Amino acid sequence: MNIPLSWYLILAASLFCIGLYGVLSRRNAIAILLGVELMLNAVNINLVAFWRYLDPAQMGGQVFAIIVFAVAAAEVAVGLALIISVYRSRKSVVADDIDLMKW
Amino acid sequence: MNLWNDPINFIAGWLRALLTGWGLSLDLAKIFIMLVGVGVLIVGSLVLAIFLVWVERKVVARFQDRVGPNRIGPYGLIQPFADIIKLIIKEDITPTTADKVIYNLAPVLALASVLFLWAVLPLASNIYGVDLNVAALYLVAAGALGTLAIIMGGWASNNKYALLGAFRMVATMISYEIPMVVVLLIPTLLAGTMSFRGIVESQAGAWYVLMAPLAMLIFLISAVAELGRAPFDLNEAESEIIAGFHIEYTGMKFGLFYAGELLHAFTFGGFVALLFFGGYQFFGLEKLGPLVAVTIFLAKAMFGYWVIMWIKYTMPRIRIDHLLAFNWKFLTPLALILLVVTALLHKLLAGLPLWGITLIMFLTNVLIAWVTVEILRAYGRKQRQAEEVLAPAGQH
Amino acid sequence: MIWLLPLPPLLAFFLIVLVTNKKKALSHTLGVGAAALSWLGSMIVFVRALGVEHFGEHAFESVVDWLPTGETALQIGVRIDPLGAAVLFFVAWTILMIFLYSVGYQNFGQPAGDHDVKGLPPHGATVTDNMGKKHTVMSIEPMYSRFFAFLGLFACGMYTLVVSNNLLTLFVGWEIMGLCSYLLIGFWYGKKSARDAAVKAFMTTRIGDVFMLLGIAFLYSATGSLSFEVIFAEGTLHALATTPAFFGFSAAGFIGLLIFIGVVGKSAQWPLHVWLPDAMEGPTPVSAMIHAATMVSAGVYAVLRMFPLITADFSGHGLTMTMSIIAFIGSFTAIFAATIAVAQNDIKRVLAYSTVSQLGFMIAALGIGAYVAAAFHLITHAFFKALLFLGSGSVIHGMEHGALHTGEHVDPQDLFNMGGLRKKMPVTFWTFLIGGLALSGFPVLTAGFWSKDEILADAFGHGHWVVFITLAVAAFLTAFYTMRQITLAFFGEPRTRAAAHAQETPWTMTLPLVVLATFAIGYGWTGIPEHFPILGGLIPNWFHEFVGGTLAVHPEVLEFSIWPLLASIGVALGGLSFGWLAYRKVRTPRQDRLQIPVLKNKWYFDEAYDFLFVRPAAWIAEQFSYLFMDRTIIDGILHGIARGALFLGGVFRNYIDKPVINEFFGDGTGNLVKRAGAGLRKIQVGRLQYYMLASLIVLVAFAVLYYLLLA
Amino acid sequence: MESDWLYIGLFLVVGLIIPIVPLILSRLVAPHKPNPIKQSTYECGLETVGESWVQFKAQYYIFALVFLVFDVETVFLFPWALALGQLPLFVVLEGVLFIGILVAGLVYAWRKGMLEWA
Amino acid sequence: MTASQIVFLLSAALIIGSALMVVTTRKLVHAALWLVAALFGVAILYGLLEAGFLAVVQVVVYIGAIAILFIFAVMLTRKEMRDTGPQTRRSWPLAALLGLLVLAGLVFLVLDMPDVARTAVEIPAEVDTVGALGQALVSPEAYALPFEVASVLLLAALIGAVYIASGQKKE
Repeated sequence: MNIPLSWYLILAASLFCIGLYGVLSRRNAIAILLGVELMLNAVNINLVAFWRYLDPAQMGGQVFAIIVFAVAAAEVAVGLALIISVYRSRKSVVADDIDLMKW
Repeated sequence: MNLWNDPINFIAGWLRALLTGWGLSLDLAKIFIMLVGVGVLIVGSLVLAIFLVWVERKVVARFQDRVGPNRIGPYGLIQPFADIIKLIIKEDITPTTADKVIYNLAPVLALASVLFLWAVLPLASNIYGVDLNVAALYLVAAGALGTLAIIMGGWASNNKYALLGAFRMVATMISYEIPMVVVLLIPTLLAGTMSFRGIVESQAGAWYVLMAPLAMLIFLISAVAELGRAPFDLNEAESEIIAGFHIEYTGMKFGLFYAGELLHAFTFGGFVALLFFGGYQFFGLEKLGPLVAVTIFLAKAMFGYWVIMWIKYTMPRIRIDHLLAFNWKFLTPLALILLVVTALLHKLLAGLPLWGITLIMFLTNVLIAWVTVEILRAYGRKQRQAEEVLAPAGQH
Repeated sequence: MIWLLPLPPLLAFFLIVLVTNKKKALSHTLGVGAAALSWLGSMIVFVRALGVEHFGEHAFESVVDWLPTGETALQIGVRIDPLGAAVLFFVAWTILMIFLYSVGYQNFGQPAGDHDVKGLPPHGATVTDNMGKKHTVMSIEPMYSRFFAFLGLFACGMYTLVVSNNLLTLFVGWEIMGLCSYLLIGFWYGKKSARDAAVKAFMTTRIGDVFMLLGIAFLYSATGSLSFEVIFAEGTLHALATTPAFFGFSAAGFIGLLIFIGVVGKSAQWPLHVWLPDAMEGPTPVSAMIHAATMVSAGVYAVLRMFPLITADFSGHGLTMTMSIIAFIGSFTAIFAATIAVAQNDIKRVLAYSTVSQLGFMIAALGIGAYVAAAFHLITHAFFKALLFLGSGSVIHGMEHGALHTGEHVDPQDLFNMGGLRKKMPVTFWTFLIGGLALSGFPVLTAGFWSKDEILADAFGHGHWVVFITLAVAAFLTAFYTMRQITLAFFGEPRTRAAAHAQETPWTMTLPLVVLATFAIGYGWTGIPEHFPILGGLIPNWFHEFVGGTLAVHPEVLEFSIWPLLASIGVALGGLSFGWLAYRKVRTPRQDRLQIPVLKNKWYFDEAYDFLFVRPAAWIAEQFSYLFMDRTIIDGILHGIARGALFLGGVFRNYIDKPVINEFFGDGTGNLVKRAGAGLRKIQVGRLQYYMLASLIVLVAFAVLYYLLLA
Repeated sequence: MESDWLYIGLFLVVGLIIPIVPLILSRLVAPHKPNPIKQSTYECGLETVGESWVQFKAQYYIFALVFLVFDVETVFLFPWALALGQLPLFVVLEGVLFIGILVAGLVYAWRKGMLEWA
Repeated sequence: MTASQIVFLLSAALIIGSALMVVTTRKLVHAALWLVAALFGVAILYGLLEAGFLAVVQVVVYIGAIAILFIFAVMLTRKEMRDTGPQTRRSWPLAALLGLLVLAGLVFLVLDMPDVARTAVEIPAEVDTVGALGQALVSPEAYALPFEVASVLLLAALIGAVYIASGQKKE
């Protein structure tokens, strides 16, 4: 275990920003959700790394990571369901086409 | 420490001495030894897979009142090797429309996902790849990779039948994964550990099949479904979708899928054995030596494999709606009930002698089974009555 | 034990929604059973609380960690102190009564209607009796189970609010009730008026809630805790009272004010009172009663809870700024709503405005520091107002029966369609009369008298003349319109055939009436001042002792004075007799001289709000967001203003909604604004990623700015 | 502990490489004479009509959805099952509540008719 | 350079490379499969961090369930499976710029952190982190409430998603 903590943190930051780029730049709503998954994983890397480096006796980091799993699952389930539902009515999964919420 | 009592460590120690003698650092030597162990285990399991081809063909022949392979070698034992040579020298056809990389990756992943399982199988108390403390979940994770391989293969083939087959297979696999994981929790909580060796060791007093016979049945059923074997082989319902997700695969790539399936079946036989039938233990016989224990384990695994074959060759295929309904409306609730009941009993009965716990748990299982059967019968009766009421009306 | 109080209704909610939705009998059994369980638990807690000496100092409390946040943990817990116990008592009773009453009101046991659809009130069913004759009878509510599910959730919210020991869970309960009130007001979502009323109620209370949340956040940042015990510790209060905040308020006063704004929304005080009368669109008496007798009480309860905070910098002489505001809003609402109630013809609306008015009494009492009086009136009012609402529901139900029976299409809620119901519905009449007298403050006998008298006495005793006189006039008006209502509905001759054929309602409805009537009389006796002539001292002033014990500094017993007593007796009897005399002979609305347009139209408040807030808000939103988003952020960076406008214009031309623009910008504002608005609005595209980009840009910009400023 | 994971890592690598060996072997020995007919999509000799990536029933998605939720649930249950031995009976009830809540979801999907293949 | 550092760098390369492919590749199914690769890399990191349970759970949940769900969703929402047309929005350079800015900011913050180059202490061999995790998750003084709330969250997600995805075709 001679890896500095900063390696993990920077890796997580990079992953987060790649995910962010995906969320902001992709047209397809499903691809946006893929980006969100990357971001959530970046968060999890941080949580677990801090758990390991700061206080392995305290299980908080791992518990939070597991909760993030649950949240990710919920997010994907509902998000994809929404996309499928929108696709049914509008025949499109392009996020920019889903713009009824304007004005 | 001698060759008979602890062969792995013996050989490892010998190798370590040899390698460090050659001037390798201790770490490198360790890694090298591990590589050797991994290689032996994987090659061994692949050889076993080849042998299983023969077993499978022989057994199915007996079920169907035939003789099976009997020409090449004694009892046709050389037959599978001939098969393999045939597969290797066959032309490998890739459809032009296929998604090449994924197409080629799928069969490899399919076989690999099965091989991965062997890393955690304890063949004897000191012959095992690794005693992982999350082995039970590792089993599920490897299954997940298998699912992925199938969907990759089905998708990359760019063929309607392949994709349909893959979808059916995946739907089956993920559905039946739930009751499987739930009943996997039962040995876990009884043993208090996820390590397979720990689970086996904790069955020294009583096999878990006595404490949780229903869990064993559910595990067996969902294992068969995971394998996509009859009666759950909708993925390759020949009359509908020809050969399922591997329709476009020829030659050795098909061979990998095939070997993966057989090895998978056998491996699950092994898991049934180690989760519910005491693994490498057999009334103290395993204490004679690790090799005896390995033999016991393989025999039990072979028995499980034989049961799975028995099911395959005697049952008709069921429809997909029935298949999914059976899982979600029957198997999953039942598994959850079993889990809850077992957890409660496990806690409440703590402190009783082992035979008492076993007896009460067994009787509870019997009771649950009886109630379930009664409910099913009542339900069936109701449906029959409903149909009888409907039937005359329908005729007019 | 206390933890479990909100649980049964919640479970009932889930069970009904998920499982027993189709089975009506099972659903109401579950609902009523859950309410009864909670009731039982509450009574046990209450009785145990009575047995504790100096209960104020030894409140039942239990705390768990809710969310570990690093070193510390956010705690939640339950707490029953004297105030909590007293409120729990009436909450348990009224909620149980509502549940029971709903069984009858939603016509359980009646056939399904002929043309009833979900989302509309039942229209009646045709049945053929064994003689072969056809009758039209009342039909069962199509969404019967759902109604009980909502009630269950509502009860859960109310119990949560009452038992919580901190502002966070209190707020959670508060919001659950907000949601339920939305659901219940809009229960008949097929009616446009119900939909609008639901949205209105939700939005109006939301305005208050935002401020309340701000107050809670402020409090948390100031004290680091939301638990009552921590906040109301002497040191904390002192620190809060001496910290200056904004506009000359102390921190305590400012937080109190913010939370009070939330209460203004929830308890329908002026100027956020507009939603409550509209809320009467819900299934008639039950939701009305929820909104009038239980939920709005939660607002007053919240102020009671926050009382130590609000009065933290109150020295005893001269009200603080926050208290003056509260006192002003309360007394103004009291008289303002009373004037409107005088001119309403809908039986429920009269009650709705009277509720607003009575809540004003309590708020005003709190504003002048009369803690016990406010709590006392809160509880007595809850009992008799619940009684009145259930009574009015019973009247409406009887009228509907008559209307269906005769086939006459009349509004069953209009007072001028009633009359003479005294003989048709005796139980309803007598209980309604008791409730009405209690509301008017009929001397000595009724609970309303004692509590109202205490408020007036407090105002008098502490020399708040303006409040005293305003409230006295309001009390007079209260007695007047109550008597008007009773006279019109129950006395005289029937004005319509429907009224003539009205029928007494089933036992599930009358039993709650009787129970509540008992409390409407009896509860007052728990709080008779010790120095009251003749009666004083016969029954010890239990309420003052008990509830007063909640406060760290026990409020002193007021010196007795004859004048406020005479005043309250005077206004009550005067108003009652005046109402009786004025409406004894009135047959039609024309003869009613108080049908003044300005009162009838509720002082034009709805119209004013529409003009003052709704329209400008829409206008500002457009201007601000378009200008801001377009000019300064997105276009500037993306393509430059010109290119962006061109590109977006090309894509979104189709979405420019001309009629909307015309409507908003009107004829007078001119073409310039119109064109600018049309151009600028294109940026509000409804595209998720644009918004994300924009907010991210702002975030990054602020991060850079923050760093630069810090460095 | 660390060496366990090292072993698993090696196993994964080797397990992925070894199945490739016969493929390479086959590439070396087997004939390779492609032609368009041979390489077309196999549909029992019928001409391929339309896109092969056809639309699928939403039902597949629903099952995957229910599976996802239960899969995550079991992830929570494994630690629970392990901790069972050391903790009081109360914890068992916690797990039972956890399962009960999820079963409510299953019951909902069931009653909604979402578990029907129709 | 030790063995674990090599493993870290390899898996970091796998993660970053696959993640970049996820956000740039044109075929959506490929994007989903690249996501699987990236997430597998994350699982390796968990193994490296001695969070074995999470490593396995990562594979079970992400690869076994979420990736499958993604692939199903892709299959369901494409009539025309060939991914034609541009896959990125026009403003992608801005998005990239912002991503880089945020990255710069985060890296800046990370490097600013005190003692960021610390290395981890050895976990004693007899400590059972999985068991400790289980106890932390269910014991009332730790995370029992989040544990229960998670199930409510999953319930809500299940009901909501089933309701939305079913499209109320029965009525």
